[in-house]
Amino acid sequence: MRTMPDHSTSADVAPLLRVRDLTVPLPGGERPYAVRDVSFDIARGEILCIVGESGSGKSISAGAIMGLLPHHLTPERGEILFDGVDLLRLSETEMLARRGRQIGMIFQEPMSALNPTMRIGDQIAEVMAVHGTHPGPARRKRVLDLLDLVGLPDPATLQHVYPFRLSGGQRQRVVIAMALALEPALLIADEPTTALDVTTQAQILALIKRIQARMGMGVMFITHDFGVVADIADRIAVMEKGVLVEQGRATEVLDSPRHPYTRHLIAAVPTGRAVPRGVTVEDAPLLAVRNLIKTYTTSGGPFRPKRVVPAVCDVSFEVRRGEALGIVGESGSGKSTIGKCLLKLQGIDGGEIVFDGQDIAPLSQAAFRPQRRRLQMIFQDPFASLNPRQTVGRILTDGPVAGGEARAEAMARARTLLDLVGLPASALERYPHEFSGGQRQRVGIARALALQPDLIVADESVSALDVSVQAQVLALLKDLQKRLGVALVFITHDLRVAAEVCQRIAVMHRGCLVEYGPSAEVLGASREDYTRRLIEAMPGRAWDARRQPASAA
Amino acid sequence: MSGFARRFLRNTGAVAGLMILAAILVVALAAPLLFPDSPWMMVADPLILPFQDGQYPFGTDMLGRDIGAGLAYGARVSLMIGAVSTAVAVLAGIAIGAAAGYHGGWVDDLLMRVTEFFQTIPQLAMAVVLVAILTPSIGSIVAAIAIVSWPPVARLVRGEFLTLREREFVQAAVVIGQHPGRIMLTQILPNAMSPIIITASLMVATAILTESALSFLGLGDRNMMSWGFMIGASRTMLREAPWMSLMPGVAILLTVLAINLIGEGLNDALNPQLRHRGED
Amino acid sequence: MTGAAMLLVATLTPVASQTRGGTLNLIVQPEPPILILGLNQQSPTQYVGSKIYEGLLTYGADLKPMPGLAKAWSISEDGLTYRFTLQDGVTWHDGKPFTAADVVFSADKFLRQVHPRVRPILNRYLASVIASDDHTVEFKLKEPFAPFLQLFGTDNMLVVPRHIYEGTDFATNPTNQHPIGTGPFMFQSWTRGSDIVLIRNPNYWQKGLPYLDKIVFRVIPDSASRAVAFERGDVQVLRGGDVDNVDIKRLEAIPGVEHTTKGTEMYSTITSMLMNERKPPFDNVKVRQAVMHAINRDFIVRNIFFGIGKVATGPISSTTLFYDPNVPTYKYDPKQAAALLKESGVDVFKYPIKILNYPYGTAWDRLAEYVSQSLQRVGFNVQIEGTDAGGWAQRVANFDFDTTFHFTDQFGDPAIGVSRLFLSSNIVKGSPFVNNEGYQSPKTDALFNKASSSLIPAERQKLYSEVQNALVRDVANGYLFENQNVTLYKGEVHNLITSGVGTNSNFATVSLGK
Amino acid sequence: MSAGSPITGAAPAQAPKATPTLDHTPAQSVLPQRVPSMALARFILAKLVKGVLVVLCVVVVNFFLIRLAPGDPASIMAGESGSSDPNYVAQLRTQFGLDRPLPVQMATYVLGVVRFDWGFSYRMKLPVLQLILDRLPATLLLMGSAFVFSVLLGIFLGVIASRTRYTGRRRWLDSLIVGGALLLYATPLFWLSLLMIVLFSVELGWLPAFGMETVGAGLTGWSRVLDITTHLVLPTVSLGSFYMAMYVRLTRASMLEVMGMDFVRTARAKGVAAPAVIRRHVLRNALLPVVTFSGIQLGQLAGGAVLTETVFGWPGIGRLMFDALMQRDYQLLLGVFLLTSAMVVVFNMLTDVIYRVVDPRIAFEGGR
Repeated sequence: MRTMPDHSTSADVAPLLRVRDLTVPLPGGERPYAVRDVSFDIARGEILCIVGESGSGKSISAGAIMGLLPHHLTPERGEILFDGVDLLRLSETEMLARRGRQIGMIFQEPMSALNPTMRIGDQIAEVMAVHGTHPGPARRKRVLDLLDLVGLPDPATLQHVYPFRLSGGQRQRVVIAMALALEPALLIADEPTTALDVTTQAQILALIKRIQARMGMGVMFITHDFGVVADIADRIAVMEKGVLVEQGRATEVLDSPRHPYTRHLIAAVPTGRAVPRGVTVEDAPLLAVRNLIKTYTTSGGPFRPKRVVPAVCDVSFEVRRGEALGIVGESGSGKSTIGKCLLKLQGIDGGEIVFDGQDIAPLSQAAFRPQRRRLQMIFQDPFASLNPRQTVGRILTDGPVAGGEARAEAMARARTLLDLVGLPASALERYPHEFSGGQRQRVGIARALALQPDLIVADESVSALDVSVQAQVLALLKDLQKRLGVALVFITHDLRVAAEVCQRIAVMHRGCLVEYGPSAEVLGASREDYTRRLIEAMPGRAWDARRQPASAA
Repeated sequence: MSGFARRFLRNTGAVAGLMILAAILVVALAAPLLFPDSPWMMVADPLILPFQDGQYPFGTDMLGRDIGAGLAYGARVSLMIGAVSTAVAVLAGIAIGAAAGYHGGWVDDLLMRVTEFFQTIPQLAMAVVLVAILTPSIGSIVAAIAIVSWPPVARLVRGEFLTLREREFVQAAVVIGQHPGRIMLTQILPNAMSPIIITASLMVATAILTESALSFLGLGDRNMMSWGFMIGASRTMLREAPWMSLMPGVAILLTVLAINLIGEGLNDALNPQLRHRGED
Repeated sequence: MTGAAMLLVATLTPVASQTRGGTLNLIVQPEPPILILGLNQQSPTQYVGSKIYEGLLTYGADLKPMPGLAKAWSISEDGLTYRFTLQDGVTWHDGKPFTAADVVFSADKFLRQVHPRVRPILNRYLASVIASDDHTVEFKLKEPFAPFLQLFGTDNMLVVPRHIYEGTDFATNPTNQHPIGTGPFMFQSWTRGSDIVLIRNPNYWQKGLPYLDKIVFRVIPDSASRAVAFERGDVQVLRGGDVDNVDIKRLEAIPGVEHTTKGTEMYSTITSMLMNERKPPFDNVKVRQAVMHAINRDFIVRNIFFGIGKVATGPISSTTLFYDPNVPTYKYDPKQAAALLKESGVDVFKYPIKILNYPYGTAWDRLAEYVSQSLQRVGFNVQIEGTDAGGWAQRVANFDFDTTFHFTDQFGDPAIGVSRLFLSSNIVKGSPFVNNEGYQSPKTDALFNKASSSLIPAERQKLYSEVQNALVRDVANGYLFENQNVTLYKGEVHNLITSGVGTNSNFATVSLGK
Repeated sequence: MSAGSPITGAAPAQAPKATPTLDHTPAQSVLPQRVPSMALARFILAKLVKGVLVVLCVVVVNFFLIRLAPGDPASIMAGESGSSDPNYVAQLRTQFGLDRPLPVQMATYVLGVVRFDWGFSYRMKLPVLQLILDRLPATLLLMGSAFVFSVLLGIFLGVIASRTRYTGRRRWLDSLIVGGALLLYATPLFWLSLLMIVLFSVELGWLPAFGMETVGAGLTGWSRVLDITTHLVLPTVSLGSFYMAMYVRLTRASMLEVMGMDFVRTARAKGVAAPAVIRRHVLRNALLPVVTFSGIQLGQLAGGAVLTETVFGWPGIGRLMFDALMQRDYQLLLGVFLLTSAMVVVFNMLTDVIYRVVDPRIAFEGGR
């Protein structure tokens, strides 16, 4: 935990930004106001973290400050004093002079934040051109300095590159370079690291803190990840459904939250400490994967050589009946590929997948279809994993009916399944778009259970959910796994979640199995340095250490 | 689906289009009531001006045939040709596009080569050749229009199936053991319907224009009074009786306009996010 | 003309003093495939080619032969030997001299192989053709053929340059793209799809002619555009068929525009309705007579062809030789038509008939629609069958139709233009202008053959009157109307129509005055 | 008449979508690569080979297709010549080589095509290639001007419509343009041409009504160019208006879609003013799908020209194709089809190449 400079907001130094009673009506939304009576200050050189679940109005406050709110959202009352000037009363041209010059902004989606058909150097130079600073050769030099400042390799050649050649992390560095080009007094960062890997996220957070300290900027940092908040925040503001429920110094809010909503949020954050649980040792494993190999080949034309990219190289592991195995790794590590291969959604290029004593790899789709009943999957995106044109009842009964069961009989059992996952029986006749993310994920689980499988593969099943909803779904999974004795392969990039659910963990890196063993061993005293680096990159580890362990499972 | 209806009715253009099309459909269906004898019958003196003679408000053509009857019966033919040829083209397009999009591999390559072949010859030229081969008749015109207009649908459906095939709810259907055929029919196709419906609405409009072009070139069906035929027939009288070609032209314009407006309405109603993003 | 050698030396003396020079702008439609007369007999080819090529004779309004390349001719007593004396000082456009050898080659070799109309006549009647010297040619016939003298215009027996065509494959001879004739105008250029330009022949054998410097034939596919071109003065002459009849009424009324229906006597086109007599219901003569009563031919001429035409009485047109008006008449009377149908004992509704649409313009579509309506009104079960030009020719040539229409030229003499449609010997597949309807009557066959070989006009008139009566009573074809071709021209064009072939004359004496 | 395929604003050729949130693809090498000319050449060669195959396939299929039409050149020519006997027709058939077995005829034809001997027109007694090359400039001129007219005006109006909607100012302009485009899109092409002739040429007499140039006027140099342009105005406007309407709708939909993308928001956050955002960021990305669509449309224009050439008496290959079909002039008809399909293949290839050059995201190795 970085040492906290004592920034008590003394009366005489006027704050950089003073937001008073900001209120923005939400026409036709599920609640009258997107944001109501929000007030907070940001001092120079201070990082204020605004934390809250999706839909809590954090981004809308940022949009109001920048004057980038869509047409149908216009602030009703309140004021935003920046250096003593109320931004809400300014004309568009006056705002133009400030955007990018005195207030910089970075966004969540690095992959689509840059103009795909414009070179990196030109996009950065544009900020200076628009505000008429650094004329002539100075501008080109400034671009190179900025690229170097944000830690990008070989700026001279990089400036001529198009965005699609860079990774997510690199693009986010370019966006930061653009935002800081004219050294603005205030930087607004709207979930800048949510879309990044753990290791890249750690580097970006460190970069923002380093630059902020050097330039003495005020930073308004918006996120829903309490780990990130613990690492970076000087002060914290918590928002719930458009209302700012609590505000204060970081340590106070984190360690002794006053508002019940804040307490509820913090409790939902998994501690990442593996809880050792008895491992039922059985003779033959339910699933044994031996020397699995999978490669992707890009299609070569008649004149172009084929390009072969190894996704999974020589991976072996076992899963016993009723056991939960976590497969952890960053994006591109091949963990999802393994999930798809297990369920034969993709063919494999080598090795065996022995399920209940039989190698299912060589089976044809038609031959394997009767077996499918015993292997099921829960998907990542609650919005994409349910067919929008089908009722929940139809979704839950398609599987059994495909297996030959009568629709009426399957429908009856579907009701009990809904009860099992905590959903009302009335859900059967309703369509997916009438449910929240968490509820949809429960339907996904019910669908998987409909065929009484022996093994369930959960591919990033909670990463798209808000923290509190995540906690409930994880609890449900753990409970069902224990009660039904179903084996679980839990694929995730979040070590804390893996520790919460799994008895054993396999760590993947660039397609290879780096470490494989009981979760307490792997997380607590790992032998491999990659795993250790992965653990250290987890944001808010210091805060975890201070917290008492989460309620025992 | 009330949300769909609400969004569709909010689009004033679409509602206007719906009303115009409804009116034209009513006239087409009620043609035998409004004009008992066939439009080909020579009922009065030739070249009566419109709105002059009470009994023949739309006037008569050079053979003394009632233009009003021609417009009413013409509506039947034009709408029927538009609807049937589009239906055939859409079904063919879906079948080919779905197979290519879902199975991929050599099936996709083969079907796409066939589609590409059909698109290398300009549509109208191909239609003219086909009608000349099959000798001009309603059947040959519908077949010709269908044959030239299915490729764009096939490409569209292929694109939709390629993207939808990767979606998680389709993989879920595979995992729960559904057969590919059922997956295509019950899972993917319903979600690909909105762009198909929009394209189909525009294809009906294009089919009507193509039929009128074929009639204009003298390849229309001789026994079917269609609007294209009326424009072709009145072409020589353009100077003496311009209204004879004006009215069927306006009739085609209104019908095609109505169908386009409905297409626009469907587009907004079926994928609301497109319209929403345009707002802010 | 009995045996007396008829020496007629009359060169056309120029009438008033004509202004020399200027360009005449005409329309040719559809664009001719080729300009070599003989190889192609379509009207556009004829229109252009008749300025380039010449025949031994030309024909007056009364269809009497007048001097052409031959300045004098005589027919032997027995009607078997025809001797022509040629004009002297005539040269081809490429400068080579014109001699009797050219005439012999044209008749004996060229036309006998390529000209579909002249060929059967030469094969049947011509024994030999020889050049007794450079300026005289003798034709010897196997048997007398009265109308033989009618064949020497440019649309039948023209003269082609021997030195270009002898020994070559006529169809692919390279000079086909650059016609060489003896006529008053020479070929200059042809931009496909746009225009054909002819220029004055400086050493034309008739001194002082032609008056015009240049003739431009413009290609405009759309009839409405052609009317616009004439109206704006871009074009000075419109021929029959260039514009739709409805425009003719309007264009005639424009000040400074002249119009005439003269100049079509040689062709005297007649429109008839073919009824396939090989199968019911048209194999029954009463049914055919009923059809004649069911159709109001005055309405057709007045409303579909806008008064440009005359109701036909029989197979021979009133402007052709040996026409006889007193033949049975078929007044428009639907009730009588129904009565005749009852009399015929044929339930016509049981035999659905298809009218094969004649695809040569909107007037013919209207005609098909009118006939279909009229027949339905008396009980026929009628449909119209659409087709394009290619399909129509194929179907009619193979007798694969119920009923259709066509118009045919008569070339001045029934033996040339009319008998071919009714002789049972001419029921031959392959062309739409033969005895396609399948009319067979030994009596009329005999009458036609006797009439074509007799030399005495009075005797031929009696025979042809008998033929006309028989054909009208039997309704061998539905004789609808005689096409009138109105020629419209701007006032400043003089001497445009001076002969029986009208605008197909060589325009030697045409001039542009004020 | 509509030769244009009815692609609406929705789903033009798949514009590359942003990659999914979790960046699964392994990080590409950072070092920038200039577009290697070798890859460009290889790409064009592959497309060329495929194109030639498609065109040959078109020729072979059409060779058999048009023979299905009733009647053949010999019977039609004989028919039109007034009167003929069967052996005259037979003589014509042997002369045209129609009596040889079909496969032999096809083999000789295809071999001829490869040697640029596209056969002989039965009616015109001229080599097909010469006939087509005589009429090709007229069609290219008409197609070219109609294409330029429709694309430029279409994109211009499409951009204005989407701008007014985006900035919210003068919103009526947006509905006016969209309404106008719908109206043009629904008008029968030939009917519009006829009305224009009556209005502009006959009543007002401003413009010539037919043909490509005033014949016999013997104009040269600039006066000839001017003369051709006055003739070109009406046909271009009538043929181009339909496609312009299509481009207006496509451009507008594409612009609106790009305006909603994240990098536009980033640009605004940098303080770039709305007009500059549209000019520098939105326009380039929005026009990519329009480029692809216009390439495909260019090929279709040749077909659509049949009607315009008929009404305006324009001496192009559209009218030539129609006459050849009516007269069953097989060799000539096949020649025109060969040419139009070759044009379509070439235009598609050009569009692909332009797309790659304009859009850096599609490297040549990746291929699409």
